[in-house]
Amino acid sequence: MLALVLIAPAVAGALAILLRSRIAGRVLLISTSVLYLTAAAVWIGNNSAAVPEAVSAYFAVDGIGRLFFGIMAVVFAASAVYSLAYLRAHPMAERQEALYSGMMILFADAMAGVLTSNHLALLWVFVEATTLTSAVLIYTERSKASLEAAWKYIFICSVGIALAFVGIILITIGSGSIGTLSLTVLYRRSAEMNPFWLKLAFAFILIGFGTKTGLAPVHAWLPDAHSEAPSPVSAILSGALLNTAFLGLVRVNEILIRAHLALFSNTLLRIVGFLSLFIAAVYMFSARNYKRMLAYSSIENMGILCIGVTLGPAGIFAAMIQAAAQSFAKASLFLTSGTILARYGTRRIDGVRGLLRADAATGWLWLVSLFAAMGLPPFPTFLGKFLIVRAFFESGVGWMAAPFLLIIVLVIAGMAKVGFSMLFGDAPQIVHERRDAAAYVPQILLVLLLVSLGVTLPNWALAAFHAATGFAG
Amino acid sequence: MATILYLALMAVGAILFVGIINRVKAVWGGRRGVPLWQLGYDLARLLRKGEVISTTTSIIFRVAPSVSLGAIITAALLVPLPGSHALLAFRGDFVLFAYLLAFSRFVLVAAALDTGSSFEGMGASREVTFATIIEPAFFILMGTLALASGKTSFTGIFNALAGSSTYTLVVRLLCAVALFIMLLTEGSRVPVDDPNTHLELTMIHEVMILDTSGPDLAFMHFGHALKMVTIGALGANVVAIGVFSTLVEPPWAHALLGGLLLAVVLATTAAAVGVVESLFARARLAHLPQMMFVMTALSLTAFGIVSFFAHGGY
Amino acid sequence: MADLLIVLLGTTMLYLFAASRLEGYVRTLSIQGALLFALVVVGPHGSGWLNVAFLVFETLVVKTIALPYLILRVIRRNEIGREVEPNISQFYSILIATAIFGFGFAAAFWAAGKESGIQPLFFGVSTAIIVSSLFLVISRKRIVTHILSYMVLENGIFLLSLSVANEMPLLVNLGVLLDLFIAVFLLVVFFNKISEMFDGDHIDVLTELKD
Amino acid sequence: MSAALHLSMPVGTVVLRLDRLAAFFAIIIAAGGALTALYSAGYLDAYRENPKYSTAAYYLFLGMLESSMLLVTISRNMLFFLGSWELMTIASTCLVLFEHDRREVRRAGVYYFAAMQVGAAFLMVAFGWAAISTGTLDFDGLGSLLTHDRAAAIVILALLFVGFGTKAGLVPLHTWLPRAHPAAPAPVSAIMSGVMIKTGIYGMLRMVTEVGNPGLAFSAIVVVVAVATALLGIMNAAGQNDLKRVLAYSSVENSGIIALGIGIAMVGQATGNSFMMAAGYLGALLHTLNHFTFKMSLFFGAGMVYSRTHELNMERLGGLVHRMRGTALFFLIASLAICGLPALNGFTGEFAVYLGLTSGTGSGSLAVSLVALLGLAGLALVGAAALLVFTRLYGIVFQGAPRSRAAAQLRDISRGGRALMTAATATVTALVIALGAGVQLVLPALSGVVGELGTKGRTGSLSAPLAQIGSAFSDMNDVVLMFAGIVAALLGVRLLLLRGRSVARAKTWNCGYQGSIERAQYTAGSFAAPFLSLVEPFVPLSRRITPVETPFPTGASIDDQRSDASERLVTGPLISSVRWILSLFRWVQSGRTQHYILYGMVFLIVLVALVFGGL
Repeated sequence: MLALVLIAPAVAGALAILLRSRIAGRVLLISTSVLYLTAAAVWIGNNSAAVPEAVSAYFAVDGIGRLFFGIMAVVFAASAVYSLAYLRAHPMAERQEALYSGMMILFADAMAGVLTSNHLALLWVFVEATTLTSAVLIYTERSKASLEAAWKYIFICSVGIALAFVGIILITIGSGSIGTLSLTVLYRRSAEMNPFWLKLAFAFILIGFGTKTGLAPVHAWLPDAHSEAPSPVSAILSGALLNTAFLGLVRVNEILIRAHLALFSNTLLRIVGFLSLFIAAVYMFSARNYKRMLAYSSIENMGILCIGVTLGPAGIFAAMIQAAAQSFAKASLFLTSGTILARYGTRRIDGVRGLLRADAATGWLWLVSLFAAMGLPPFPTFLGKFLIVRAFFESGVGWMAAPFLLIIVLVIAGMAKVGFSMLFGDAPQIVHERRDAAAYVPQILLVLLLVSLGVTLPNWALAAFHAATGFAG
Repeated sequence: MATILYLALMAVGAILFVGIINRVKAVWGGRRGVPLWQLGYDLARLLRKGEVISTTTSIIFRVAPSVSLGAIITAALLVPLPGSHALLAFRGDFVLFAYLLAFSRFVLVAAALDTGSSFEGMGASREVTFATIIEPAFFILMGTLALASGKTSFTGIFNALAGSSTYTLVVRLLCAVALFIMLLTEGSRVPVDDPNTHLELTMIHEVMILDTSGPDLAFMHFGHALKMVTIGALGANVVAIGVFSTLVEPPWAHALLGGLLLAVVLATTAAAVGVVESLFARARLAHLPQMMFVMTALSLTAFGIVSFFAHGGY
Repeated sequence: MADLLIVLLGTTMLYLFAASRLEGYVRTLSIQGALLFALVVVGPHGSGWLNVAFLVFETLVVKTIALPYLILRVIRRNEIGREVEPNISQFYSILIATAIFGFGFAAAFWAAGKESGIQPLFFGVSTAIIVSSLFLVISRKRIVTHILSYMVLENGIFLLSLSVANEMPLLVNLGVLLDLFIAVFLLVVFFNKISEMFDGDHIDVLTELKD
Repeated sequence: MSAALHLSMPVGTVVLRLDRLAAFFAIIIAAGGALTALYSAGYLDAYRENPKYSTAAYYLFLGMLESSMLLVTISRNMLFFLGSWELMTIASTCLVLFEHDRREVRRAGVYYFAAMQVGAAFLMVAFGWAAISTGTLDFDGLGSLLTHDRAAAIVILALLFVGFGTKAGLVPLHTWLPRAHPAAPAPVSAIMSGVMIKTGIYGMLRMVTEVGNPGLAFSAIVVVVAVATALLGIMNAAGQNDLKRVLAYSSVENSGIIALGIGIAMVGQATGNSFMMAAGYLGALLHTLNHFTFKMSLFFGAGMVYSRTHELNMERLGGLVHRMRGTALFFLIASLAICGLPALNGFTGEFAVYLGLTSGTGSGSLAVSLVALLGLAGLALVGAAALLVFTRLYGIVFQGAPRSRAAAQLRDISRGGRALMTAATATVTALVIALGAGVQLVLPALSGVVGELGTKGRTGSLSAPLAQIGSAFSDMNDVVLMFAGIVAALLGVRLLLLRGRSVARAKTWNCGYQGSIERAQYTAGSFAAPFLSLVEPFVPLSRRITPVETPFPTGASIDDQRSDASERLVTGPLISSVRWILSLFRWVQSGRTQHYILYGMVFLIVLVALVFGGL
């Protein structure tokens, strides 16, 4: 199964690029997403098998891998379907489109690699691969702005990832006699490692993977990339890529926790977490571009996750729920923003008015997804928020709940200000009037998924979250 | 027995009260002045007349005087004859008393605003404004007495305080003065208002009833007078505390004594009002609030004294 | 012997800050590649000739020849000026770079005193190279110099990885190399695009996206 | 009267229980919902054709609001409660935004939403904390809080009171009301003011009964805040010229009165004065019920006025009593009631509160009597000021002569719509009268609720004090009936006297002035001026004058605005300072790659330094 998941898409991606045919590209894209969905279903389905499925020393799917793979699969499928609408709305040369489809597939494959690799350096390799593939996607629209975004993205992230590699080398130094970077081994024997090198390594890795995760102060590439990329790509960036990079962070953090360095790693993670929240709050009010606004909300969410994982098992559990819910909500928002962009032809917030009248379905999707992203019921984000607040008190740092919620309230207020101003008011004359089912169905399904998760957290989901919480056994 | 006597006294007293005030003023001014019963004659004349009603007004204007008078009468019924039980006494009846007066104020103001005349609007505005100063003071007063007596109804308070310790003498004095200020304000007498300069120049009460005529005007006038004597009767009760420590036998004598005391107190109060009106001119509007805050101050002082003693002087 | 090579590497860094011409940068880059190759040759080999062969290939072919040639072609093709155009003058750059080196060594020896199992020279020089390459990015205006700085950074990391006694598995090494190569390749491609689309190749042209 | 329902939820079992307290509020919510739906059916007639507005969405969110409020009252699981609470916010926000094409409506909607989120944040912290220190999400756990960790329990309770106070509109977190109410459609204002803010009251009652009494100091603070709320609310109400803003501020005032009832009940509980406790709770409940009736009636009336004149500025209304007889009558009755005048239901609640206060002054320690005296004087002042506010409101809007064309010539609305609105208003106004005259009938049920509060509050039975209060109420009722009788008699006398006499009609006597009086009438501003000048510091005046300069002056004008002191001194500066702090960091996203790398480099150095520093 795992081999199939990793190899087939690679082939498919290469094919799509080489064949240079619209149809082939789209078919391969959709079939890949189907493959991923089935894989995710199978893995999450028999989550009871606590022992991770391993094909070699290098690859394994543990609980958290399964969960994040599931998230990635869903987001990717939604974006793949939406891509059909996007490609119809933005006709481009055949080989360009083939490149788009192929890169999408390879991008997803790279993420799958990150999520399933059981070897730290290998994980690094795949993270860098995600950067390279997605950089091409960001430049899809061939505009000056997209070029600038792509450049900043690839340059900043490459530098960051390079620093992460330094961190990995330092871990090798610190691991001494262990002599391997296989994660399962590191988890098991983390006690033997040299704490000094481990801490130094974590500092580097935090910056490296933190750059990809979009954590302040190394978040700077994120708004540019998210706003200039094609909306389906933005959706994947925000809904899947950030989590994927975050997973790397979590894995290394797990090593430190097991090496009794939790105090150190938690302090660092909380610092960057609150910094990210703060930066999000700063720009939530001053953003003039709604895709950038969503990007800042992603930064905020990553901050929440960082803080969550420092709060013990309860916090990690909450963070897992938060990760899944926020990813779906953010994906739905970014896809919807694509429709808005197609309708109004502008990314400026003050250029969009009366969305509810111009395109009711999009308007309602926008509103509902906003509520989901704000962490209101009946969406699981609300559950996650509350559980994190509770975890603050459980791990004895209740006072932190005050700044945490203060900033979150600010962010919510900012989102509401922007979101409402776009929804209401008098609609101008809209140029594009073509309606396309593929531009609505994915978000609707995402919202339905969110509601079903939020109202009655089904057992399989609960099991998945629990498995993810205790992924290292 | 007591109640009937009380009602009779109030009805007559209302008319004589104004009469005495005017007589005192006249004598002070070296005139003979109108007969004591003048208000009675006026009311009788008014009740025989028809009415002229403004076209701007609505039904409210016509109903208001009766409602206002009714409220004041009901309020008067809650005040006991000194030394006896009121017709109806219950926990917190003074709250109802205050709110009945407020009711009459509401309808008076509504009637005034009904005419759309700027003069009456002005009067109404001042009426409600001054009430915001007087009412809290009154409640502080009653709270003080409640604290001193441990009771929360007029009758209960006045009877419980009867013959209690000496410090109540000071308290009673303060309360009496406070009530006197309340009377001047509620009755819109000098220095708050000048009832003599009828029509436009009066600022509060008289200007509010510019458009009222006939029986309605009679109701208004009588209600106004009755309000004054009611407050006077409260004063009488406050003064009477301690006089009636023991029940005088037979009961009718007891009631008679109370009535006598009420009459005396009312007469002296009226005389006092007359003296004040002859000595002072109407104060400037801007200065009125200070004067009324004096009542608040007195009540608070009383409260201070009482709580000092009531809580064992710490 | 190895120590001498490492010190040489360090001096190349200083030269990098002193140099005022792009060709100088490229030359320094390939020199560093050569030095790394030499290090691989003289340095301690763990198990597996295959690994050594791979490292030789990486340093000699990729780092010394292929990548510098690629950059050189880009510079020629876009016939951009030869000046480096620092926004911090060479003089101060060198001062700061020296400071960075000083701190790198200090840290390395401090760590060596505290923790066993590292060669301070390896560690100090490589960290110094890494940090100073970041500083190079900050202190130079032209986009092409950013690419160069990135490759210098990679060199520094490579040096550090050599200091690790037990090597990475071949698979991983392959992946790393592949990533590095594609990254540079993409950077170059985007750089070409930029010099087509924008006027001038200063990083200042890429400041449209902000809040 | 208590039914429980166990649901299985991601958060464990959720118990839904309908005890007396819950039932009391559930009845208000249900009745309010029904009335609002009825009224809306008429009110929305005017909007139905307009494609801008979606009445379907309106009813969807109205239903959502209703159901969420009901869930709030019955849920006993913290998370579930919070969820319902937030749903309530979502629904009401969307309702406020109904007329979304108006800019001020959008602003108000966002402000309201943000304010509610602030309140919810307080609740979330409190519940999160409580859940940990009691080990359960169920309200039943709260009982152990005080014994388990007193300090924490008090802080948690304070947080809860702040959170619920935001919804109830307690100072200084009341600022959303005067924004949201004018923006929302009349029926929405009605249900928000009449019903929704009561959920905040419910929260306080529920928490103080579940957690238990936090002691005298806490209770005294509650009283002080309540008095401040009532006073500030009524003073601002006197300062406003927008009909619905006046009503909004009067809602703040009434929330203050209800909170005062709760506060003195807590004081009584803390000092073992069971009479004070019973009277306080009874007053709070009664006033909750009564305010629901007359405030809905008032907002319904305001909606009528708006739909007929499209004008909410009092200075441009007037004389409606002749053109809108029904509305005028209902509005008058509701105004009398909201002033707490006897014979109408407004008095009953305040009477109970007064009973508690007087028993407080008359007994207990000095502190208690001081607190009680504060409440006594404050409540009296509030009552007098309320009389000013509502004589002003009624006199300017309905009486006198019309001050503008809009008030002179009413727009006609669909007959059916008017009928529906009138029906709703009449029903709720009838309740005002019924609850006033027949307070005896509802008293037993309410005493039951109070008794439950007493037993839950672990203070034993309150039946004895409740009996005393009951007797006081029955006597009071007799006097009120006597009052009605006397008035009737006097009216009869008047009619008899006037029979066959001439009742002439003439212009209002304006001291000889014969011109038309429309523009010469006393204005709302001048009516309130003397009072407002007394309380100037609490409702500071900001005046804009364009003076007369040229010999031929054009457009000289004066514009007075009264602002809310608490907003000027507390909430306003708070908000602006936060925005200022945030704005200090706008430079981060400079767009320059080199800066971004610099951030990373500095951060790296810092972290490495930390490691070497031995963190």
